[in-house]
Amino acid sequence: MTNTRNDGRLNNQIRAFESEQSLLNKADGSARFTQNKSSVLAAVYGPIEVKNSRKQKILKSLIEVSFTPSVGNTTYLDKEKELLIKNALESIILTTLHPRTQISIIFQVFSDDGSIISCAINAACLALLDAGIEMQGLIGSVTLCYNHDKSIYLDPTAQEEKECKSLSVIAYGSQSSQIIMNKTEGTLSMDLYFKSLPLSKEACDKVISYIKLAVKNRIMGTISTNTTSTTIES
Amino acid sequence: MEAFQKIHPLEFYRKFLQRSVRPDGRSLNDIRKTSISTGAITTACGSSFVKIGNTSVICGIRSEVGIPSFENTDQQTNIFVNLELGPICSNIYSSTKPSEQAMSLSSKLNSLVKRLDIPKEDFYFDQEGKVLWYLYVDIYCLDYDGNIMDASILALISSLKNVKLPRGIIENTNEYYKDTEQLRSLQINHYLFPLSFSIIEDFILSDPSNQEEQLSTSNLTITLNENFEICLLSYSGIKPISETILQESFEKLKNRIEYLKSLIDSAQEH
Amino acid sequence: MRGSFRLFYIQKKKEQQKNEQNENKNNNNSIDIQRNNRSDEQFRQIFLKSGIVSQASGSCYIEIEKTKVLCSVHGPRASHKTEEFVAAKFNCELKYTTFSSSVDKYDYTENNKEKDQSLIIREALIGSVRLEKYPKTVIDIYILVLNDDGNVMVASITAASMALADAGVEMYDMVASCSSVCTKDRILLDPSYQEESLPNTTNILVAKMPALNQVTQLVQSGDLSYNTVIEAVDLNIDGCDKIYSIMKQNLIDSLEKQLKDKDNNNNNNNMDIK
Amino acid sequence: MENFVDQFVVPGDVIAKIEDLKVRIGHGLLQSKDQIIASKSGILRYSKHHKFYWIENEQKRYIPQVEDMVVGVITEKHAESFKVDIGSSCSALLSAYSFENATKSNKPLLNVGNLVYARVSVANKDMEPEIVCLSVRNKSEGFGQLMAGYLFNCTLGLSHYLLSEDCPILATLGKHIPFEIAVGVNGRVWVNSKSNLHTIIITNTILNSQFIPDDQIENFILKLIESRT
Amino acid sequence: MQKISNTEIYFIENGINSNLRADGRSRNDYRHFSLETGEIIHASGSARLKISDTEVLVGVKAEIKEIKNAQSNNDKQQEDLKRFIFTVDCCQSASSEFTEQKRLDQYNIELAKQLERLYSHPSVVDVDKYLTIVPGKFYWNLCIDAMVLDSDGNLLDALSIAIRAALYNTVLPKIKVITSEYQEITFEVSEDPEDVISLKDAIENVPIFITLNQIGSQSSFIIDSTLQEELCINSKLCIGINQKSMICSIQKSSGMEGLEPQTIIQMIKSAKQIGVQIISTMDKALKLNP
Repeated sequence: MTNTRNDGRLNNQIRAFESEQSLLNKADGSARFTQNKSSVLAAVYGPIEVKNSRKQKILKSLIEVSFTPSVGNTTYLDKEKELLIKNALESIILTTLHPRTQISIIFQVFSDDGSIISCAINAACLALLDAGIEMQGLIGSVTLCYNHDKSIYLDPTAQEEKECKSLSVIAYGSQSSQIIMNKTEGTLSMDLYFKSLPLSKEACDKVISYIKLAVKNRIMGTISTNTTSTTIES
Repeated sequence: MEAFQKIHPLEFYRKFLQRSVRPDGRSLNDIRKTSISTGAITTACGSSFVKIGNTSVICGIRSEVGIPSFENTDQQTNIFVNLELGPICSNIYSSTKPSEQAMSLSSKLNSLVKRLDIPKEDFYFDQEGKVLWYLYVDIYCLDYDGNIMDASILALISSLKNVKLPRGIIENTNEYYKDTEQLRSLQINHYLFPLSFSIIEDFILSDPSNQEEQLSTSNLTITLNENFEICLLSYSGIKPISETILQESFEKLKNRIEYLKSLIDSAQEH
Repeated sequence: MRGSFRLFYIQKKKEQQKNEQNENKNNNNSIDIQRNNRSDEQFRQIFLKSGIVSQASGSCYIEIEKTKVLCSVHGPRASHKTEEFVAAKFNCELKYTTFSSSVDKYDYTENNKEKDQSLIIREALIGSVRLEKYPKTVIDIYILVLNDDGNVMVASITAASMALADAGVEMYDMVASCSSVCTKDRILLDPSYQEESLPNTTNILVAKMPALNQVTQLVQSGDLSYNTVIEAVDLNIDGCDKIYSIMKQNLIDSLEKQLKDKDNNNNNNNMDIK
Repeated sequence: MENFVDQFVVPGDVIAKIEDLKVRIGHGLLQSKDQIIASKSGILRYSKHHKFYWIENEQKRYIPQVEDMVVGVITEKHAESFKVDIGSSCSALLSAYSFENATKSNKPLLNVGNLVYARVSVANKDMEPEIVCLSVRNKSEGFGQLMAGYLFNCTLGLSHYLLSEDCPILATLGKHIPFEIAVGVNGRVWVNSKSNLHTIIITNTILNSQFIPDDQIENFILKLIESRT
Repeated sequence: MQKISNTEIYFIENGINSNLRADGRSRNDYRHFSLETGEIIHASGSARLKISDTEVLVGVKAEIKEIKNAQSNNDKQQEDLKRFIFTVDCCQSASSEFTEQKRLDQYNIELAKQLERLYSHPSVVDVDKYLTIVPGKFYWNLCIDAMVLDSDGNLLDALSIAIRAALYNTVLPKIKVITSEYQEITFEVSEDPEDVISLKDAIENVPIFITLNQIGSQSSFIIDSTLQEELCINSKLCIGINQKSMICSIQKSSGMEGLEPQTIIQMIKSAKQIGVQIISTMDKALKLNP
């Protein structure tokens, strides 16, 4: 592929991952997930007592997500992100194991340079592993953007997100090849959408295998984990 | 039977769904009776009323005149959509603060408005565009019986098609007059056709009712335009979804597009 | 061509402005207002429909020509707070939609008017409900004004009372109400938005339980002599009786329809906004 | 199953198929139909003595399990019971009669803020956990109030390690400094010694033991003692 | 929330039925009240009123309000016509009823709205004569802030009387309007403390509230209720009266029961008499002690 992007990446190239776990002392689990200039910190508290007793669920634990952007106050756009992330995480956490409890996941964006929801979901996955919350499997997320010339960019930057024709955030689990969460907006032909699904699946698998490696390195004692940017063959 | 429904709603539904029928008599793919009317609100510059089964929403558009700021002009929007899920439509909502659901839906609607490709010139108050119209679209849910997303998208598109803006005249650079005798409408280049599904265990239910939404493990909303292009696809839930189900859902919506188009168009004629 | 039109247009506007200023100055000139095919004491067409919100205990939609109001009642339902109640708590909340009036700028912060009107409606209704029958519960009334073309308070009180009846809450009587605008020499019943916003007028609202012959709410704002007040109140009380008969008839009709529907085992409610 | 022992696993990994396997599974392992699946990340451990599999990780939040020994702080005092914070999602119940020789007229003198060393007697996801200050033989045997001393938190993994049969740290420490210790598997460790200095040395040794190879621990302790005297 | 026992209610009701109240007054007797004006030196006008234990303090602040040209002149902005802005603040210490913040806020709004309704008619104060700076452009807005320091019933009446006195006390500086060559308008405020417009004569038409409380039998109602009496009210009618015995506002408030139309007419009648009486006494007193 010759069509290179502004930052020199190939269309199907993901920015390099970088992560750090247990960086917060008070939280039960925490992780920071960075992809070049996009960086999110996730902190997990739980299972703890439900703070708002009206929201308590009798058969499940309650998952609370709060998302703070890097600048400014939270808006209704962040609320939508919260809901998306919450739904995605709820599907991998084994909520029935601790009924009448709450699991709080708090996100703080350090810097936003596109693909921020994916970044947050990946950070949350690491933080949940760090906190030892029981899970069905791992989750990985990736953002795709579809351009006017029908090319697809993986893991777009903020600039690319702004210029593209449509944007899709997608999350897969490690257990099945089915979609856990997807939000696509913008105009996009159905053919192209279905064509891009295997690509995103492969990218999510890369993310998941990175997460596995990062946790393994931490527990087995190797200190830092970095990857170089990965190319997904479509 | 009523007691059974209250105590074991999921078991109750399962008994029905296994026979491919829903408690209200619909089959899994049936969509409730949908109706659209426009222009009911005389104080708004555009309005619509949409009813899907018991779910009903009313949408009104208020126009304000404003001077655009010249910083990052390509980012600006002239239409602001807000969805209100107040206590009037269901007892699960309170009046004190907007629910998360309403906020999330509002943000989806706001992104959908951009898909309509309304030309910038249509918002010019005068000829040059020094002063612009700003449209505030407020959608109020009057009765919440599930599938609020479809109802609000249909209300949004049909009320925007119903908008009548007066001709504006500027005098002495800062005095604005409206000539209410010369009205024009917006040029809307696309349609929006929504369809939502709820997934209860392995059954996929089109146009879910309130109770079906509450029992569901996952929810899927798709919106296409008249060229069968995806404008919005949102899937979230506890269970993952396979590609084939997605494809089937698209087919279901494709079959409905003609009908929805005629509904939206005929609502404008009255 | 366009230029000449513009000039003409501006001239027209200026004339209008001048006229309006004159009007403001000569406060004491009687204001002549034409009502479309309607005498001073004539009501506009009222359309009532109860039981249209499927998720509420009771609901009612009312149209007084262009004025459109929806009301739903939740309850009597359990209270979230564990307060000690001898009788049910009675809440009332009125809200205007942002597009309900044709005023240019909508002020999101200004909700004092809504709160004040909610209170007036609450006071008008509270006497009619047998609250002592429902201890430790809450009855919530939510009113949404969709389109304001005058007489919103009457529409709201009527809708709320009908919705309470629809919810099957025990009541002493239904509350009927009537409002009017008094200009210098005329009393206009069932005023439109235009009539309500005339300068130098007085608004009177009366709410009444006709079966008990008790006035539950009386609000007047503006300046009137004793005799005019008495006259206006009397007129409004008569107006209440008229509204009451409409409400009663509608309630009976809807009950009959419900019974019929029950026999046919299908309860399709149709909300039609024309 | 054996191939996975001492290996790193992540949630969703299938550890084994249950066919004729007879094992006990603990923390972080789940049975789903005929499979055993990991639900946490960490290292799979196996105790031959108990025929018991579990996943060891660096978790901080404690989830109560029956027979666990925990250190708790009393948060509420009622007529016949205490509420004790043991670090789990909800506080545990400690009956005033679950002490050795306690009767209606002879209740233990405990106040809010006191520390107790106790054993979990009821742990069920749908119920409030209950703890007792009695051993299985209904004797005190070390359980009860912890007076004086110092309490510090560590990860659950470390506290499990301290309690395991082959943990050299405590023995090595004991060679140089006489001290009392109560290790709760809820990540709380209570130590007491004659002087504050010793207590601090013990605490630091334990907390740092994760990062020091076993054979260097003795040197580390000696260094600490020397530098302070 | 204050409570009252059934026997107390019975005692008060019986007393009122036989035209005798707990403090020895008859139904239509007002308590003595004292009025002081000009207490707040920084305000344009102020007054303090004490009726028994009810004590209210009112300050008036004048502001210049510019009316921007409405973008469309077919509907006049309602807000632009308002010359009086009321805020009422009941001190939490004034009564045990005021301790709950949410209820207190609602009560404050209720009182302020009732006062606003009382002043809603444009003929209350001659705007053109007293409050206009540039017709159609600049007006004086009067912000009227009322504080309830202590409460022993009859709050609304007390507030309306105090506001009337505060307006009597209000002085506005004289303003010279300078129009520059670009049609821009600037003001020159006169520095001379003597060179002011007093609203003394403007309050001629300013109304006060008379609250009639119906207690016991349908036809027995009292004025100037004490806190204890207010706890056994069946219904309450607040009537605004001015010197010309015009009725400026009516509102039925707090009270579970309705009123018969006859009773209402009687109530309005007696409110008219009492109101005119109080206003004339008040005016006399104000004129004596400027």
